[in-house]
Amino acid sequence: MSVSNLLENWSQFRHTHPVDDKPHDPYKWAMSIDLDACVGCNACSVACYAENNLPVVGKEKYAHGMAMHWMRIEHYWDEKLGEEGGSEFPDQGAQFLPMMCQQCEAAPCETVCPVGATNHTADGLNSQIYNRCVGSRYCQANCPFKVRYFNWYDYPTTDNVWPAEMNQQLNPDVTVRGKGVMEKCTFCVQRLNAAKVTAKSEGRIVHEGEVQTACQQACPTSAISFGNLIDPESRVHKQWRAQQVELDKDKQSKDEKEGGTNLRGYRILEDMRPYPSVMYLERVRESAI
Amino acid sequence: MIDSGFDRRDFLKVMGWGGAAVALSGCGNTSIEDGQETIVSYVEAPDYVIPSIAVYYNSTCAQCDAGCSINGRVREGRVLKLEGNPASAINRGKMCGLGQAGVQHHYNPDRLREPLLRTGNSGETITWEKAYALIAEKLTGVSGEEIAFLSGGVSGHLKALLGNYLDSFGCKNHFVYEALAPAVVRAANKKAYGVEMPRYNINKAKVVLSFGADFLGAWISPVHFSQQYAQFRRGVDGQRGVLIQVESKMTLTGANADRWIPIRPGTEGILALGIINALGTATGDIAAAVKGYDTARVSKETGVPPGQIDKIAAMLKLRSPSLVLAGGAAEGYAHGSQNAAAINLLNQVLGNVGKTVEAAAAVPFPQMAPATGNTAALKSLNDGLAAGKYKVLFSYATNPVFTAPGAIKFRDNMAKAGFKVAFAHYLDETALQADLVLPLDSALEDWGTQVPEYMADGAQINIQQPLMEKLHANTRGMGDILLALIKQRRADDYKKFADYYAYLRTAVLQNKGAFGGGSADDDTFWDETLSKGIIKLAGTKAALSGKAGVAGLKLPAPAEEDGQYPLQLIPSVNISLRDGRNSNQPWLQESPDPLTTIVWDSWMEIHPKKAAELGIVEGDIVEVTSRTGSIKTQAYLFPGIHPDAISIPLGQGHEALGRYAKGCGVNPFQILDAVFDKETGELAMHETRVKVSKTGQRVTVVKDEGPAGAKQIREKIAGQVSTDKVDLSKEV
Amino acid sequence: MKDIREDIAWAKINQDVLKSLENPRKLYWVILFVAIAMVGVAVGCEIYQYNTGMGVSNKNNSHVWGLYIATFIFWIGMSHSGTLLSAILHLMHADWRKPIYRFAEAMTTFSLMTAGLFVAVHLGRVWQIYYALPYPNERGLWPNFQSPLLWDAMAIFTYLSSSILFLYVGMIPDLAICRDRMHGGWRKKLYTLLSLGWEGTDRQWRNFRVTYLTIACFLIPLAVSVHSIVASDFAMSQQPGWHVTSFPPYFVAGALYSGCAAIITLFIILRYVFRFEEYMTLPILKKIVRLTFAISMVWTYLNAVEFASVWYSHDQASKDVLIQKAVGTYAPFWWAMIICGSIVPLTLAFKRFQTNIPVLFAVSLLLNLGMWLERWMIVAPTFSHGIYPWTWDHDQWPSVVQWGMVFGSFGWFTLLFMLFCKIFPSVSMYEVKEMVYHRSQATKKLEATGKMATAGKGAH
Amino acid sequence: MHRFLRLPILLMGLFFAVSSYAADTPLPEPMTEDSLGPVVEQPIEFPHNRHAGDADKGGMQINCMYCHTYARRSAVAGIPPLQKCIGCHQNIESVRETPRIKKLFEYWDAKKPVPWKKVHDLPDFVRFNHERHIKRFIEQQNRPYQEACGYCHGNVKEMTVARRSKALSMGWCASCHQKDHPVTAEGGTPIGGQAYWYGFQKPVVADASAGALKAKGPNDCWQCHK
Repeated sequence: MSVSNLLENWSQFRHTHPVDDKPHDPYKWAMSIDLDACVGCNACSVACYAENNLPVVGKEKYAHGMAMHWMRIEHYWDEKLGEEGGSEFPDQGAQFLPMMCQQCEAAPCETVCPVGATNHTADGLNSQIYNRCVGSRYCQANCPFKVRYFNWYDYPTTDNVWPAEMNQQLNPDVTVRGKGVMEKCTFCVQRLNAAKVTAKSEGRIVHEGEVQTACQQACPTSAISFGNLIDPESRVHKQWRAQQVELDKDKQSKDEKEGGTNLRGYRILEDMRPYPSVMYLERVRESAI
Repeated sequence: MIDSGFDRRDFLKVMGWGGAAVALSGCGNTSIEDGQETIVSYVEAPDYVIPSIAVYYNSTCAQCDAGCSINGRVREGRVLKLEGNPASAINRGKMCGLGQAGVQHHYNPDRLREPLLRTGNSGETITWEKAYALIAEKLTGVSGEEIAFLSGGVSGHLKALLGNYLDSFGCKNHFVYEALAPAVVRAANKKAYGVEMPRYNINKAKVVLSFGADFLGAWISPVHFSQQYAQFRRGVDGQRGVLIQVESKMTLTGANADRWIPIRPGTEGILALGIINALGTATGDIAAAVKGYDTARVSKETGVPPGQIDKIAAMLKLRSPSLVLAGGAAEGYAHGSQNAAAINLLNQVLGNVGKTVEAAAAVPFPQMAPATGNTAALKSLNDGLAAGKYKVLFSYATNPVFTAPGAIKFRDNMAKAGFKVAFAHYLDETALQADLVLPLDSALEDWGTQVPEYMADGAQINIQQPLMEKLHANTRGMGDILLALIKQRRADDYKKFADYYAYLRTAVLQNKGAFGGGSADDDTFWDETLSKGIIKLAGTKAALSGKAGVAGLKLPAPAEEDGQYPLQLIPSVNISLRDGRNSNQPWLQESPDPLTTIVWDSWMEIHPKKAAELGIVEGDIVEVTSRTGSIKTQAYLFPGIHPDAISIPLGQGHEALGRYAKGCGVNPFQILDAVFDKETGELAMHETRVKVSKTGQRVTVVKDEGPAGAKQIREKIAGQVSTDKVDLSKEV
Repeated sequence: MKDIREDIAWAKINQDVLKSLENPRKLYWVILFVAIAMVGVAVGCEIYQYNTGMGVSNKNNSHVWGLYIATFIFWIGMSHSGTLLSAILHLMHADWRKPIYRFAEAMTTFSLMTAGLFVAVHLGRVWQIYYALPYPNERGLWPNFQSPLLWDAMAIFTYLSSSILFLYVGMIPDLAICRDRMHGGWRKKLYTLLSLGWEGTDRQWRNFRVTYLTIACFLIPLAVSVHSIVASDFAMSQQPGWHVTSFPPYFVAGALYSGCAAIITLFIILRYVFRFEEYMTLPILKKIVRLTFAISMVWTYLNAVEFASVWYSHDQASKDVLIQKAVGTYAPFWWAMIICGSIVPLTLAFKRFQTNIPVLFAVSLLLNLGMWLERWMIVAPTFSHGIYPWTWDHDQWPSVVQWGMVFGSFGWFTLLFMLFCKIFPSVSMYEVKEMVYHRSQATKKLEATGKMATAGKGAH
Repeated sequence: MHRFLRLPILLMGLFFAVSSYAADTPLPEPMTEDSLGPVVEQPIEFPHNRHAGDADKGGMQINCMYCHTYARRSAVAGIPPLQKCIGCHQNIESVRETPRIKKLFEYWDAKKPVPWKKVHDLPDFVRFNHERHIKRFIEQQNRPYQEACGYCHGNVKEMTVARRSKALSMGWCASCHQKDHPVTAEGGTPIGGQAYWYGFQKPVVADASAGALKAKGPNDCWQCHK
């Protein structure tokens, strides 16, 4: 491995997925979230805290915007609420939106990291390697969704984050992050790897339903579905198909149709071309009432 | 699953912290660490225990009374995460945030570890033997009348055992107090349907009209209802269900409604009758009773625009079956039962009874059925205490000093009891008042059975079993304590049970037949039961008796302006903190309130219009004063509330309990007036009227929401589409 | 009035300059100790931040970057002036630069050193900083060559090393003079070592000139590239307010601008502290001032260009950020930047101010303040009002730790600079001599022609 | 005439010479041969050579997997439960009274686990999976277990107390993952029209004549760092 070696294999050094010589195979993990089913109950968020050893930063740090929720539930009122021509009450309720790392196919965070601590895996995930991270925070600066979270303090040694006994709940499969590293949603990669190991040893691939992310598992309304986008059997695959959302497009052909579409699948900030791996389904509201 | 000859508990022995040290990144060293860490192996281990591979055990969630079955992930003898048990009809493998936080209750650093005896103002640690002896001593020469046992909702074998214990000295004073139990609705249901808790088939309804029932948030069995809701949205024969929520303060359910209708506080019943009238399908005395409630009048009294009422009526008529729910907001008034009755009547008129409202399967063991109760019970206890009637007071699984309405002065009256014993996990407000505090096992260390009040699908009894070794040597399960206590009185009946586990096992095996054990031998059946975590019963499903009538249905006119206390206080039930018993679990403190995204604090919700009138802006510290008392908290401008009302969430404002709960926010229970429902005598939660005044201080509200507020700007972030624009039939 | 007196004896030049190595005015020591104190503050802050974590700088998940990056750019910019004067003007044979280019070049080097520190201070895990170096390592890993941050590191390193080389090579003849004038002491040893046995032979002089020329040529593209790359840290990202094509020239202009302003400041200080009135003369100052004025106008233009291109783009987010700058939380600073950067320099257009020391001193400080604000106004507003509204944060304010670090950096720079001036001749003796010589020759010629003319008349 | 160009040319030449040399010098190959770790004091100095060693050297030739039974079933190799040692040793009267065995039984009687020290202890953020490697090399390729285990643990059967003898550094692991390894085609499962080989990168036919399928090991960072 020399400099000339590096130059020869430049295309290998970093390539956007999928490319012809490196298609996603056999996995491309993807998600779809039905905003009509999501009731904004926060179960997914808490499940994430439990599964991924997220520190509870406490009121003061939360106030400083240092919260570590990999999965945050945003809520939106109707645009016109309280304005001219709008009602003074949110009479169609609120819109909830679970927002976590979108595992972009062309992730803005990946290209800018000076040390290559965040990379694209063959499964189409956007990996974050804590022990490689030097904490330049360029990735977060360039993330359109702002879903990366930085360890501003050394939480493992901070009072009342994991005091005695509480630390016994920490999940041994997930690294506990020390100060100065960036972190983000991993699609519960520890679960994915475990499932893949079992599958490998049995000489097959991971079947639909064999692996769940913590948020998906908890979601009381099953609004989140997660799986292998390549596997035609997977619910995710079927949903993306039905909604005519294609992974490697920044403009979906269905949107160019006259008079729009009667499908509700969409990806956030698609026009910035990060090619997110998460599809959202628009919330539906009854027109007759 | 458990191979014979191997003690059920042994494998739980912690493999040693070193055995599965949690990996630290970066700040830990980055090179090979030979010979520095110790690896502790098992002394004996069954084959199925493999280091680094998790084992799962079924048990029951004890964070609330819904009775979801949990599936605990155990590794190297430590329970790491609670997941749902798919076999349970209640939660079908799903969990809410509150349930997830169960591990933080178990591992909580502020849990009680030793029995404490009050000496003056401090507690001294004593042994269990001493504690038992003390109780025995205090009970001698005390008649059953002079003993009171206050508890939260108890069920299953624990309830039976408790019953026997109280019988053993002829004590009838078992007070059951769940601060947020839907007591009024129970009573109304009893009248209308003949059962306190029927089964609501939200998934079968095409329209759900809910009067403040927060069934997605904190009402009765939210996880179960959430699942039904998901099906309901996918639709009965392709037609997506429509949810209409009528309430004065937007709940999580309201936030998910197709139409959220802010109604003048307390006039829910009037609207219900108005809708019956607008339907025009009612006959006989019902028609006569609702005749007066024409749209114009109803609209005037409730503040709901007439067009809206007609629309609702039209939709209810068009789409059947529908379902009408009466929730906390409707029942929380002096005429709460009337409201509930009116609403049930609407159900009746719509012909939903029997379709979307069914009789729930009942557990054929009355002594195990959940004991329910609310403020009425607390009140009578309180009166008794005030009169100095009780020499000994037991308190278990409830925290009345924190949750009792300030007006009834429970704290002072409790002091009048001679000897106060508290069975507690934390040193909470009530325990602090007690003379003897006995530390309990967490739900993840303890044995037990639980019978959910709301039966999802056929009757079931939930098994609760330890997921790991006790964390603290000197805590005891409630069952073991009761057993020890009852042995003091009826030794010979109970001496055959070494511990509560033995008692439970015997008790369950006695009814093997009824529990579907069939001919299986005891061990097999027992082990299967444990591994399932649920006992499914061939529950008897009775048809609904009873009939909602207009007899005695009298709705008062809406309360007129109160010059001194112009605003209605709505103590809202936070989805994760509920009545505050779980407030010491940091995940819950840090998981934002869904509608305001505020964390670690209380707040007062007020409508922007009203706020403008009073000159209040976000973050103002306001003083909320009722006839009973006053509290100070931060203001949050919230459009989802009726301008005549303000709302403060319950569950915060602890003076004790633990490091995470103490000093967070304020406790609205303290300023609740002692207004009670006329029929049931339950506390009318929403009847407290308040005035709001600025204190001049201002803080920045700690919330997840940014300065952009809950507004979408520029790009489409959260998309919305109306039903006529979308084709749901093709969806996967 | 002349740039420099033409009858200064060479001996006097040596004497005057070398005096600066001996006994400067009291003010020198005052400055030196103030600088040390300031550095102390920064060191304290860094220790605290290192132990406790980045959080103490009161950045957060919306504002992941702060004053460190802003100040980093500021110092990089500062460094360009030296190259401008010593290299570019050298190639243009503008000989009035000769008395001042030495300290300008020193300034380049030291501000680069200061900037480098901010890269380290900014990192969450500075103890792992070597991960960013492309060195053959056991892990078999390379840094990410796609990252502008990495280009940055490389560019700065190259620039620093070559500007040090340039500074040193240019000093060799003077070091020789120092060597010859010293009588023992560690300095004698130092100068002997550094002057590489300079004898002033023709051959040495020839090689010297060629080398100097070569490095000068090599340095100019570097200077331009460095700040273009710093600019691409922002321009390469997708964030509104950063994703602007005109950033590289804009940054370079800004760099030269702040550089020249800094030169004016230091010019005035050195002139007084080391009694260089005879060499750092007002006419020279006037020239620099005019240069500064010109650059300020270029910068103003490019600034306008940026606004325009944002305004006429279809990128609503960028527009919002721009509006936010003008009316939002940062408005005071933004307007201050506009005023300091574009209005204040107008005073330099007036002749009477161009040689007015107090005014120039004040103005030059204001200009630098403006340029620092510019950098901050590039970094902060984008974070406070980015693409994703939910994560906006309008009231984040840098903590005292950040301010302390910025404060200290000025101390650090001053410290290095002042030490340099005390140890090395901060005015290039041999070039001044050349200058004096050439000038005197030129006038002699003039006078000669003048005489003839008169003589011719007299013939009649 | 052009003499003044000599120096620049000289400098440039030097620069290019150096850089072109640097470009082709290989990086230091990560240590593949032995690099001894520290000697680790164990509560009982367990004689691996006695248990696993060859018969002619007086060893029992016990399969590694007999005691380190977790290795093939989970990520960690683990230490056998005390039970296991006793299981055999209570029937081996010959050595019953030797000091080490005495100590062993003391622990057993006290029902206390032996506080073994970790010998091959990777940094906390590295997740090595024993199961996969054993499946790959022993079960699929039928390599002798002592060879397979020996790749990383060295020649344990000739040690008493085990001692690290390989680098176990990232470069060392990677050097193996970057080699071409033979893979079996029957592992291929058709999905999405493409075949799939046990998570290895797409196989290449390295030696056309033999037509043997070769593939590299997994190279995603997330394979080992999570």
